[in-house]
Amino acid sequence: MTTSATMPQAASFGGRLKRFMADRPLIPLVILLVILVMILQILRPGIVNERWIANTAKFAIPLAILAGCQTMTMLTGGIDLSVGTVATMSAFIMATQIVNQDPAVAFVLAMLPAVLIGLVNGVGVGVFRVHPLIMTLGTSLIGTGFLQVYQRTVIASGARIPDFLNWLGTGLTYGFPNALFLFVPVAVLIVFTLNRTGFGRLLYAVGDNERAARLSGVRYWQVITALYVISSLLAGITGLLYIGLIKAPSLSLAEPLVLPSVAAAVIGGTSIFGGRGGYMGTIIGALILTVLTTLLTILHMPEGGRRILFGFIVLFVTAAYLRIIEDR
Amino acid sequence: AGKYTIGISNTVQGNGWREEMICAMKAQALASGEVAKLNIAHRNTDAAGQLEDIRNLISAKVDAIVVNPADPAGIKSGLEEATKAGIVVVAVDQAVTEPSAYIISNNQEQYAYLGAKWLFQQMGGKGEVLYMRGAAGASADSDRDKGFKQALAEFPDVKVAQEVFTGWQQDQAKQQILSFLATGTPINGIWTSGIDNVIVDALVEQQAPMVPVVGADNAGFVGQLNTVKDLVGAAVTNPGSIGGAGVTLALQILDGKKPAQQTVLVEPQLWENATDEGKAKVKTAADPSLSPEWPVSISIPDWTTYTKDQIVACKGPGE
Amino acid sequence: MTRFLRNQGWVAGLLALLIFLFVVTRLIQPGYGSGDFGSLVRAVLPYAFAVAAQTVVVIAGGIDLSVAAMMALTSVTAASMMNGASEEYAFFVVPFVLAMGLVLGALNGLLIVVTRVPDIVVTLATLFVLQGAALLVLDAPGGAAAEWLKATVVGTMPIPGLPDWTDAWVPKALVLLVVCLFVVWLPLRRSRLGLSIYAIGSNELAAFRSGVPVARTRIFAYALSGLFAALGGLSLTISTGIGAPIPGPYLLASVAAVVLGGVALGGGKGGLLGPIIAVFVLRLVRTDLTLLAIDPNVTTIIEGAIMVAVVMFGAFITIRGRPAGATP
Amino acid sequence: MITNPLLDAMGVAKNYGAVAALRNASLSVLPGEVHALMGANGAGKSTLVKILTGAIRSDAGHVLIRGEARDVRSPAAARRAGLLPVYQEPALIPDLDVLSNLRLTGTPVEPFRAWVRELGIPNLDIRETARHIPLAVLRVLDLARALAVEPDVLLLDEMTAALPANLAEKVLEVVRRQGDSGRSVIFISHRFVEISALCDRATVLRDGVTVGVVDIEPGVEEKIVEMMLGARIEKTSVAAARMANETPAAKDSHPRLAVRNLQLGTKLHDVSFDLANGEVAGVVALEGQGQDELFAALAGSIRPAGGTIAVDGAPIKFSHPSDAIRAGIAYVPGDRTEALAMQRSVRENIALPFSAAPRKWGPIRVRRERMVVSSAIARLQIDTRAQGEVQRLSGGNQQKVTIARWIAADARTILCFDPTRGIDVGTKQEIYKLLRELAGLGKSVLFYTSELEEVQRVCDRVIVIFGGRVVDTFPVELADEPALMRAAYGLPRGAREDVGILADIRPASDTETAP
Ligand SMILES: Nc1ncnc2c1ncn2[C@@H]1O[C@H](COP(=O)(O)OP(=O)(O)OP(=O)(O)O)[C@@H](O)[C@H]1O
Ligand SMILES: Nc1ncnc2c1ncn2[C@@H]1O[C@H](COP(=O)(O)OP(=O)(O)OP(=O)(O)O)[C@@H](O)[C@H]1O
Ligand SMILES: [Mg+2]
Ligand SMILES: [Mg+2]
Repeated sequence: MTTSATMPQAASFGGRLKRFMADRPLIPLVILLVILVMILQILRPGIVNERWIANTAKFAIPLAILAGCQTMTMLTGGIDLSVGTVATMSAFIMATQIVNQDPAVAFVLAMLPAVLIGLVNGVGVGVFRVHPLIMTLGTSLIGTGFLQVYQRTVIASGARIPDFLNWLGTGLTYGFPNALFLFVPVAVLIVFTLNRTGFGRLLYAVGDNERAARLSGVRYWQVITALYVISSLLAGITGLLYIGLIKAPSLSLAEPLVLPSVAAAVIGGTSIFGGRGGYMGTIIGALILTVLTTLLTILHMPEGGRRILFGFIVLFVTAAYLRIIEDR
Repeated sequence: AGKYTIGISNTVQGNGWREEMICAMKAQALASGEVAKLNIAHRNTDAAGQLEDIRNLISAKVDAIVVNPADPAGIKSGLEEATKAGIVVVAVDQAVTEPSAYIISNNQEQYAYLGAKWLFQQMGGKGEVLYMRGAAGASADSDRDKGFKQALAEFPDVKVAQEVFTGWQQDQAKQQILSFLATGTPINGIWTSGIDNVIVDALVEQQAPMVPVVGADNAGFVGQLNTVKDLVGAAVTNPGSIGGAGVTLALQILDGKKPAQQTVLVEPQLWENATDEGKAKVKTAADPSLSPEWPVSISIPDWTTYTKDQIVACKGPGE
Repeated sequence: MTRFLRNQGWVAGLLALLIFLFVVTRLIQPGYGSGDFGSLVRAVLPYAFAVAAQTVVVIAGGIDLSVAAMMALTSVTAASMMNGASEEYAFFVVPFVLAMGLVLGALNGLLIVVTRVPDIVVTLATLFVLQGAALLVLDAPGGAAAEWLKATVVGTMPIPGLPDWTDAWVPKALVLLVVCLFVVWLPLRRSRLGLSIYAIGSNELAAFRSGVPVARTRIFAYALSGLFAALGGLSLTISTGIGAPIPGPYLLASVAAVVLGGVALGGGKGGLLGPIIAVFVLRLVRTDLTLLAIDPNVTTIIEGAIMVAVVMFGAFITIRGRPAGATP
Repeated sequence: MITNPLLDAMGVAKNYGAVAALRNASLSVLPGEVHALMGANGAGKSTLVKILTGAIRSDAGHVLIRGEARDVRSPAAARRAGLLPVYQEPALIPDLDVLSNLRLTGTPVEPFRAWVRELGIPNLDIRETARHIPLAVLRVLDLARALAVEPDVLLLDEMTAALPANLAEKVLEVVRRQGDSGRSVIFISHRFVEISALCDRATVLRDGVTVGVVDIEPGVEEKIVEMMLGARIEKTSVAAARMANETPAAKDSHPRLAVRNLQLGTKLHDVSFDLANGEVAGVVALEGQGQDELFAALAGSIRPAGGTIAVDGAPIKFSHPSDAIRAGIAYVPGDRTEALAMQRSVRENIALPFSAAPRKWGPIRVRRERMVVSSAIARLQIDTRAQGEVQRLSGGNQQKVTIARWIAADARTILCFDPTRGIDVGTKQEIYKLLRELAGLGKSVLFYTSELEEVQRVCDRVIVIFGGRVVDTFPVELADEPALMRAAYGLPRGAREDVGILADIRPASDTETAP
């Protein structure tokens, strides 16, 4: 009976390091990000400059906000695939309504479909218990259809990007992208909501064990409806920011961000099964994905090879990260 | 009202060019007065999905089918069945391999060749070019690649600094150009596969040195050619109104006026703003009232008869 | 009887819906006949294989986002191998491509098991990898298919002893579908391996504790999914005569049909028949919309709405039908 | 003659991060013996069973099976080695029917059926989906499935904890016969009655270390408890304590809870009773007599078909648990996995009800919450070493968290459904004491228990339910175990039959005319 258990104190340096990082899951993510940036700098010396950082931030921000929608919905075991359509809708409506309308009216009109889709998603998932994947996919199809019909009514009026959105999307203040004026409050709000408010706590609880939440007096549909409306609102705001950045309203504007937004949340350590995760990780996940896209853009290789590499890197990053944070 | 029912099949939805094409079809059908009803299958799908749509149109017993093929060869069997069922088949925008089909097409290879050649000349026959392609694996993209490579071969001193696929997505293209600009790699020209105005935007925003840019005749880009300071560029026409031409061709055949050839090619034009004469042309072409994604060449002389109001209204017969 | 209804009621309802749709179709287009039915089945073919591929992994408690990319890769592989080759060569190509699907699918499973990254993320990564590989095989649509292969889905199956008008309603494509799917699936479902697939989807821990080799079963489920996807890819090549490296709309369609077919996302429940009928329903709706010459933008709205409505209805009746006291 | 052990485990250790679930456990089981594995909640019993049967890997230690070193890496490998567990949680696949479950594990059907009948379930529908089968029956099926393959060593982890007395009795009988026929059984239970009736020897674990092996003989209980609890031992008669320092609560005009003619499908008929302020009312019933539904209805989880529920004299309709909670009624379910968000912290779990209503969705007042939560934790003496995630607590501590939640929320009426299921003697004492204290503070408790002896220790009054009806109500003074047993079987009070926990029961048909 000489075999004794390995005590925590006796753990090797590697073990201690792992424990240290496991308790602070953001650190390994940040390290991953730094490594990617370093690779980029080695491949293209000089690329990592002030301007590049600002550009990366500009593109990471819309992705990070949409990934925030995914983080919150994923905490409840859901997912919101309609964010792309919602963002596109508000962007498109804003750009076309601003031509003839007061900016405030245009803004309200732009956010209206976001609220509606969020409400329908919430009721479908929360009351009718439709699987979120299907529900949000369905509403996104419906939204796209409406947008196409709408588009035909405004072809003649043209489109314009409001100066304010322009400023927000592409402008810089002391070298910092103006989008940060929107993002920092949003991020702080999301982090605070998740960690320090009753609503945030309910998201985790509902995702972890819905019956337990119910027995504690939580009405599932209330939480879920509020959640999907919030998610849609965030997506709508992202759409406005994004149109300021891209400056070309199209019917598929934000669609390409949907899968990356899910990936960013997952890389950031949020469990798609619910109950586990946080927004800080998601932000870094969005940065990692944005840097990775740049990295692959500047690589001289056939498109096929690039995609293969992208797939493997996403898988590797997620796997490595999970390895580090699990078995705490 | 007219007497024919025309079926339409298209496999890309939500893209300005394709939307214009559909509107041109509707407007032309209305303007011709010969069409009773349009039966439009318009969605995002692949060649197999288009086969499904074509067969559904056959089931619906249309008189003619105007199709923008997802792939030249992939829908051969469906078109063959349509012809067998006595339906007139017209392919627009791209060619198809089915011999019984009539084709009225934009010349994609020529589109790329024309623009690239102009660009390389602007660059003085040497230097580095940023090659921003469309969607990897799309047949229009590979046709354009052929034209681009052909021009490249004529200018041995022009090198491709970077080749990227924009996927014909504005946001992707913008992120790519910004990343590229951040590397500080010097370039002397940019060729785009029609995702053009975001590129000019990026150059302006980043205060990067202006280089010649080739794009398509999208309203946004044509406007930029007129207004953006120091921008030298060329818009190569790639009219979405080819759809209207397809309807005209189909009606001609239904009326018994078969064209001499199976294939009609609409040759692209190049509008540049490097010369005074070119500037004037670009100025007249510009149309700020159109959505920036729509090509400004909203009609094709001899082929379309609708008015601008009609295509913008985007209403077919019976709507 | 009540148990039958509980287990098979959804499928029966779908079948009734399908029959209803056929009647509607005949009303819209009185000439709708066996030839048109043949067209329908040919349109169903790739979707059916895609949905079968998705169903297997969903039952096993996973999800496969790489289905469409796998179809694209196998399709371009088959098309490029058969390009310029002899007719007989196709006898080698078909098993080769199927084996390829099987192996790549198993690889998906292996990655999930080894990296312990959630299915949705692994298959998202392999989606990019397979897409990239497809682009490396063919950078633009092309290739060819053997004539005899194309003939396997054209025309009808003469059945000895049946009058011709019945034969006319048995398209070869249907026979191919039934043979490929149910010959694999039916015996499997009753076998221990098949039960294991249900078991790991239903409750992985309980399955593990019941002695089910969880990892091996999961790999097998993904391998089977790969096989079905390869069949889907082949069916694409066969029906179009080419291979296209850009994946078609099969991913979202497969997920939607799985849910419509009564297979719970989350695993453990349902079968293959429901999703296949759901595919027929969805395709027939498409046909009807085309026959009715509905505005194409509105069709998007209708398709989305049908999806949401049917699933909501399903959710509604399950909420209603839940026996009192089942969830204290 | 010295028999070699069938199963011999030595120096087994298992760490979960900083928590050492097992440090140095050993266990040696002889052929033909029923061997008890005992220990307080969190001592590591379940962990050891999981390691022996390959469900988890140990960090250290060896296992000999029939004298050979075997590395059992999976439950499947354990099966092949002749080791078959019935874990604390049911292992049937919820979405498969019973038959498929059998096929999945390669269990022969006929012997299984025979065992199921033997274990007291005469008419099992083998095509029923496991999800639709009640928990207690599932546990029995799990056991029958294990028995059907005739394992050399059967490992039963709190097999009887969730069972009503009638089924538990059958299980004990069968287990004992296993021992007789030369096979070994490792038996985990917190019930001394069972241990002494059944087992030959006992291995006692404390904090992950084997502290001793004893032969079961009369009077050994004291010793085992001492070993189990170490210094923690404390044995006061709660009942006595109750009598001493409690003044009965003043009689209000209205009872706290008045239930009248409650009706629920085929499960409840005309159930009426009162629950007074400061009272602990015990509910006694065999498995499946409607007590689950009664509690669920009072908790607002299911809507009754008829009848009224009045709180403090005001009739109230519940459509959701939150309605009941607003009326001050809290429900502690027997199955703790139903009540806890397993990946969340102890604190969040306890504070969960505070955030439930939309008007409480705003910022959390952290300091106030921490105070309330820590006082609840202290009150229940929850072991908070692994408080970051509730799933890492042992079963007993998890159960305490579910109760602590309502102490923190200051609920006036607590519905406790078998709260001591699978809890060690020390913790049980604490819970009894707690319930009495609550009553002393004027709160009302409705207490269902599957262990009849608890009734006398905790309750003021007993409500007996049989076949969905309240068949009797009597004061605790009359509630000795035989009386309760009789009542639970629906026999009228004063009948003569000797119905003890281990005695043969009469066929149910005899009792049907009774109420
Ligand atoms: N997955 C896990 N992660 C972390 N800690 C764990 C885990 N499983 C068990 N533990 C810890 O290991 C210890 C032993 O737990 P175990 O479940 O074996 O106790 P037990 O003796 O079966 O208790 P009970 O009688 O309450 O069921 C406990 O302190 C528990 O908190
Ligand atoms: N956020 C919280 N943190 C800590 N304890 C809380 C919290 N909310 C409520 N409590 C505790 O729970 C108990 C009930 O509080 P609660 O606010 O729910 O009562 P209430 O009857 O609804 O009163 P009110 O109408 O003032 O909200 C109080 O004793 C309080 O100490
Ligand atoms: Mg235990
Ligand atoms: Mg209050």
